[in-house]
Amino acid sequence: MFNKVLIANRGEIAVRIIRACRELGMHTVAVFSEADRQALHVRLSDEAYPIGPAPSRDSYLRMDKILDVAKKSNAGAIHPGYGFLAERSDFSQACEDEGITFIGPRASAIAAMGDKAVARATVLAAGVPVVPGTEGEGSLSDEDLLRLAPHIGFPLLIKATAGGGGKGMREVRNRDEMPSLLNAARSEAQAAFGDGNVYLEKLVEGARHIEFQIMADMDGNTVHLGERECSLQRRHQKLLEESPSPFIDDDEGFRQVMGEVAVKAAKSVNYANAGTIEFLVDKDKNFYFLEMNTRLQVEHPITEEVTGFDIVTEQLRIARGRQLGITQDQVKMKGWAIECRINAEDPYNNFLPSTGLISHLSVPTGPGVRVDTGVYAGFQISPYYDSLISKLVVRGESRAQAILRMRRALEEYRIVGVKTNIPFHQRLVEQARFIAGNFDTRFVEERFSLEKAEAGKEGYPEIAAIAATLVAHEQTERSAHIIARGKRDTSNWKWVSRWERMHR
Amino acid sequence: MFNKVLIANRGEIAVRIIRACRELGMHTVAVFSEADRQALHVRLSDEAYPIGPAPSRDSYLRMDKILDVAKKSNAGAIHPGYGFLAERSDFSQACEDEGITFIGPRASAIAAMGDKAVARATVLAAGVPVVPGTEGEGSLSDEDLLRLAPHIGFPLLIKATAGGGGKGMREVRNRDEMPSLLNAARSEAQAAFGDGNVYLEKLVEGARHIEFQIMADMDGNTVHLGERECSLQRRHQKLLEESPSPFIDDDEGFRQVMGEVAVKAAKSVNYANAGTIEFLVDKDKNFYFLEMNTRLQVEHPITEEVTGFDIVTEQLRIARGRQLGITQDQVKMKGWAIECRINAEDPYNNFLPSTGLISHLSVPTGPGVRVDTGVYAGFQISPYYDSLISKLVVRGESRAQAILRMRRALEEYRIVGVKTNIPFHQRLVEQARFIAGNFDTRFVEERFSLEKAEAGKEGYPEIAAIAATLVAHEQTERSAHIIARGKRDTSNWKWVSRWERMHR
Amino acid sequence: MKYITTISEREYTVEILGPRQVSVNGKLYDVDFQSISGQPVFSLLVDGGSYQAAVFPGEEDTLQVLMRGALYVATVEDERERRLKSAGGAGVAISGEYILRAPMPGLIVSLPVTDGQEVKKGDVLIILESMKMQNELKSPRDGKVTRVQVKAGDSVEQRQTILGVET
Amino acid sequence: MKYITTISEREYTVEILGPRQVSVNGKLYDVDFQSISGQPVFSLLVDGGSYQAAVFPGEEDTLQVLMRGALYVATVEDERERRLKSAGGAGVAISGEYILRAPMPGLIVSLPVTDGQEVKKGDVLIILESMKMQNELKSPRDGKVTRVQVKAGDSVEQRQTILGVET
Repeated sequence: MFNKVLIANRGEIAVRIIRACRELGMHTVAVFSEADRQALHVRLSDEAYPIGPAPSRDSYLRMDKILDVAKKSNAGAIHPGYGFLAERSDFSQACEDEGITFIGPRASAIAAMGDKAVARATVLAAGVPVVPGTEGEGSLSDEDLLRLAPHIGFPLLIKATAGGGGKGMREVRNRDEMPSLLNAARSEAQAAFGDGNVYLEKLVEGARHIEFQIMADMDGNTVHLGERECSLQRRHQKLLEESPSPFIDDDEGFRQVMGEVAVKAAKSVNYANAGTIEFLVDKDKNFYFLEMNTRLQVEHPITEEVTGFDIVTEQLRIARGRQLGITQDQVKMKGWAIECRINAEDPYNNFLPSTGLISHLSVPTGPGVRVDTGVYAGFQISPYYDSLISKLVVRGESRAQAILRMRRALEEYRIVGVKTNIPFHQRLVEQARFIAGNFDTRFVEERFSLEKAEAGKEGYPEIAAIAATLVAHEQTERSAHIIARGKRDTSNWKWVSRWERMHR
Repeated sequence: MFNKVLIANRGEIAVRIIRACRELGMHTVAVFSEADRQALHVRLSDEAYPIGPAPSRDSYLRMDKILDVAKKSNAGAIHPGYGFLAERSDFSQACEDEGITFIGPRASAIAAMGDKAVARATVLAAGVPVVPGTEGEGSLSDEDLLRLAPHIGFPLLIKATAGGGGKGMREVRNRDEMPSLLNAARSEAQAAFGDGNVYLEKLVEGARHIEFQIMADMDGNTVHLGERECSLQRRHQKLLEESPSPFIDDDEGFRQVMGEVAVKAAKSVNYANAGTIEFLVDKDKNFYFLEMNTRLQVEHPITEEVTGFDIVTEQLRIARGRQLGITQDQVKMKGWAIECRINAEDPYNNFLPSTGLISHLSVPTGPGVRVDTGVYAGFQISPYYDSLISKLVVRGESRAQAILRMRRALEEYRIVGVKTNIPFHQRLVEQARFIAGNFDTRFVEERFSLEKAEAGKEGYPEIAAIAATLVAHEQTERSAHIIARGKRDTSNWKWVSRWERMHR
Repeated sequence: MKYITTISEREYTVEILGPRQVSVNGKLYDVDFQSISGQPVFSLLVDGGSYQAAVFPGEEDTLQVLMRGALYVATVEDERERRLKSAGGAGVAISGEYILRAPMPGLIVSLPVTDGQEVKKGDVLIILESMKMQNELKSPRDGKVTRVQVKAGDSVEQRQTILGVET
Repeated sequence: MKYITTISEREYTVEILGPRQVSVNGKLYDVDFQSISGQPVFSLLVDGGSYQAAVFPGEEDTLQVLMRGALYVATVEDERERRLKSAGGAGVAISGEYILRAPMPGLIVSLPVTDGQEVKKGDVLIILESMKMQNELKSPRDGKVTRVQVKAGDSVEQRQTILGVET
């Protein structure tokens, strides 16, 4: 039975897994790219080894190097986190071949669910409803897809067979725009996953994205841990998730129906370990299997907060061959949890990613607040990886309390040095439709504008004017003096030069 | 009904209360001394007003100034936190006289419980067992006390009538040393509480300090929220608390007996709002009322974590006249919570308080970790107030999980710029007796030595030697070059000058 | 010292009367303004109201004030500047060339414009891949594309000049 | 560069062989040593083991290394220093005057010693009130109290000289 775990990942999820290992008394092995020598997962791990240059394909995607480190360090298991190698059946297989426990499902389950087309066919055969689409086997040519499209009907979605997270996804309104969109989707999928295959799917309008957390042990005991509401997305990237879903809320019957279908879907591929079944749900409570994520999910903490069940710890236990600690009737959702994904991006400038040194950081704390993060004051956000800085998670007795708690936590959160989407979340959680729980997957893109939301607020322009004027005034005063060169050099602050530029 | 609350406190507890107000949609008014202009409670509050110089007697203890601010800002209520004015019945009365809601018990209850001697007499009359001692009414002279001492028997404790937190407390082994100890206790009590009265109490040897959290509404509905184990103390200052108590653990019958007595004690003074009944418990499960703290307690978060009940929020609701949201049979303790008090003091140097600028701060986060704090990177720890920087609270499904989680959280916690007792806690939670739950109030002082605990560990002296040598080497290299003056000035780092001193 | 500060096209005349007093459009305020931790984060007490503001330099010599979850984009001019500017005539700020620089290191995925092409405000100038996302950089104004310095497939450094837009 | 580093009376000969290699008592280690955030907090990778160490100056030119919850007090001498010292004879460090300085600002509550008084190691020299606590400051050695510069009731600043202890 393993007692040392290699974490084949970086960022907040690597930190999350290290924490779980530590809480079980297991040793940890981190791997890092050249850009990540000072990353938090390297600092917190018991051991850490370099695996190559910054670009993922040269480091975090290099199975060979990671397996070498595992062997060198005598790690008995590998946790892949999410992204990178997490949904690569060949990696799971390679681990097995080397006698290293892969903390996740068997290679066959990843393969079956990883090809979205195969996945849909498999669960359909098990009696799980799916969104109408091209449930063919593996790769279809553009010609095939163009031919099948009218049978599915427009609008439809092009989706990457290998993918997730909205990459390689395109929405098609009519046949004419389809060829160029196919092209774009394939090239994006190729870049993101090394696999340009795509498939088509009917676009369910007014849909909610609701997913069920699954836990299964090696003996096939399978439970669901209730649902997560993930409809608030932008460019198919989830931004804010909550559990329970306000759409299901106290309709326990509906929850159990969906949950049973989710369990059935997982069992159709002999699933083991943690996984997520994603559904689209229309306003009449029809629901369709969308895909299964055969790995730990970014938003797993909200399920942990409402069920009291530590998913990562349980992943490790299951991988050690232990049976599930709970049965379905022991799973109780209590209270409400919300997660905001805090990204290094500028919500006022088209959500452009932002890189740079985090010069100051104040993390919200206190009752009911949890932050899963991979950064610290002094850390450099590089352009090589995704823009997720941290996940701000709150729990409350009720949805209303959770929302109010999230508001205060967002207001407390201070990150200086990179732009973040915190103001976006601040405005989002104030929206009447959000508070009413009345939104679908199009809400953020079609009904929510940060600028309009701000214009609609009364605000404090006089106070802002005072602040801006005093800052400018101080800079004028400062630039009127001779400033010691050293003082400038060590400052992260660009006003002096800015001011000089203004007055040139 | 009030909607704006003045917080007559500072530090972590002021921040805690501000957060609760914000989560209820209430406005907050902070007050601050000259030393606290940049304190977190000032930054987070909706409003903030100065109330005088740094020493507490000139600011946080000035009722008149605080009431002035309340009136000026139209605050409808005052939350006193703990310490400062929290247990001053005249302050509660003054608020009432001004038509401002005091968020706490009525003046009469504070007065009854505030004079420890009166308190003991009152609860004794209600059938609550007390530690044998001088249950007289109010002040006794040294002469009286010396005469009564032999009737109680040695060893005994001198305790401040007005006090708490170990201030003005002295342990007396025999009659000869008693006069000088009386003197010391009185002068310390006078300095701390403005009241030099003391009383005597039998010292229960091998005792545990276990307390019950009480919540009562204005209509007299009173519940207890289970117990907290507070035996781990040094100089009568609590250091680590947990809930439940490992001594009570799953003896639900004993918990309910003690809890009912605690409720009885509270009802004996018509208690309203949050309060704590402290008991001494001997190894045979005899228990004695020690005192009642008629206020929010430092260690309230562990009760919140195991009961899921937000004590501060409930305080505000009760003060608004609402009835208790729960009945006794709805109170369930689930899991286990531990709190470590993180103090600015040097555990390697006789716990000497440490002041200075916090130049770097990394707060532990992730699942099951809560930090209640009043500081941030860049904050100056001043010598004027107590040394509590923050409270690190963890919860787990079991005591074992909570302990492992506390270990990883302590290891993650980085505070640079002041010394802290984090290493003390790290060693404490590794002790076999702590893990076994086998300790009394003397454990820390009599059976635990940080130095011995470290000497007993294998450790990593070679690694430490490498680290020290590389740091020294780098400094030699650096001092061999001419260093830009400015660079030095803005550094918080004192090595260069130290190095120069060494090589002079 | 008197300043004209503009936020959302509204002008505020802010006069600094002393270390603790300013007036805005003639109205007096008690102000206690402090930088926190040596960072561009400020604690501001205005007549007892407590505000935390992060203040950053924005585009074209503006200051961005992020406060209570809202962004205020401010232009601060002192009276003298202002007089000089109005003497020189308005509209100066609009003309000239806009230089698009890479806001972060990345890969030019596509460059849908060519030298000399007319563009409208909001037209996509380039698509830059960074942090695993494709990001569209748009023209802030109408004009003509000039001096294109990159091509699709190029890697660019932060602040590297990509092209200009001339009015 | 060769150093003699002493921790808990044990000596380690640490040789810095290159930017990534050191030897300790002749044993080679791969070392990657980095300062974090410009702070005296270091991330140290030694043959793959990852350690975080905070390193602070301690009393009498020691370095305090706080690592994995334990404190190591180290003295680092380079070979040359070491040779000079042993030539000059041992025991030098013990003699001379110990100066007690206030470790923090506070109030002198009591001063149980007087000028010229003999004290033992561990005897209380003063009681200083700070952060609402009374703190006893003890003598680190046997000796004679000299140059008492304060009296009970005085307020002292941090680092202010209080008295000396002469051997």
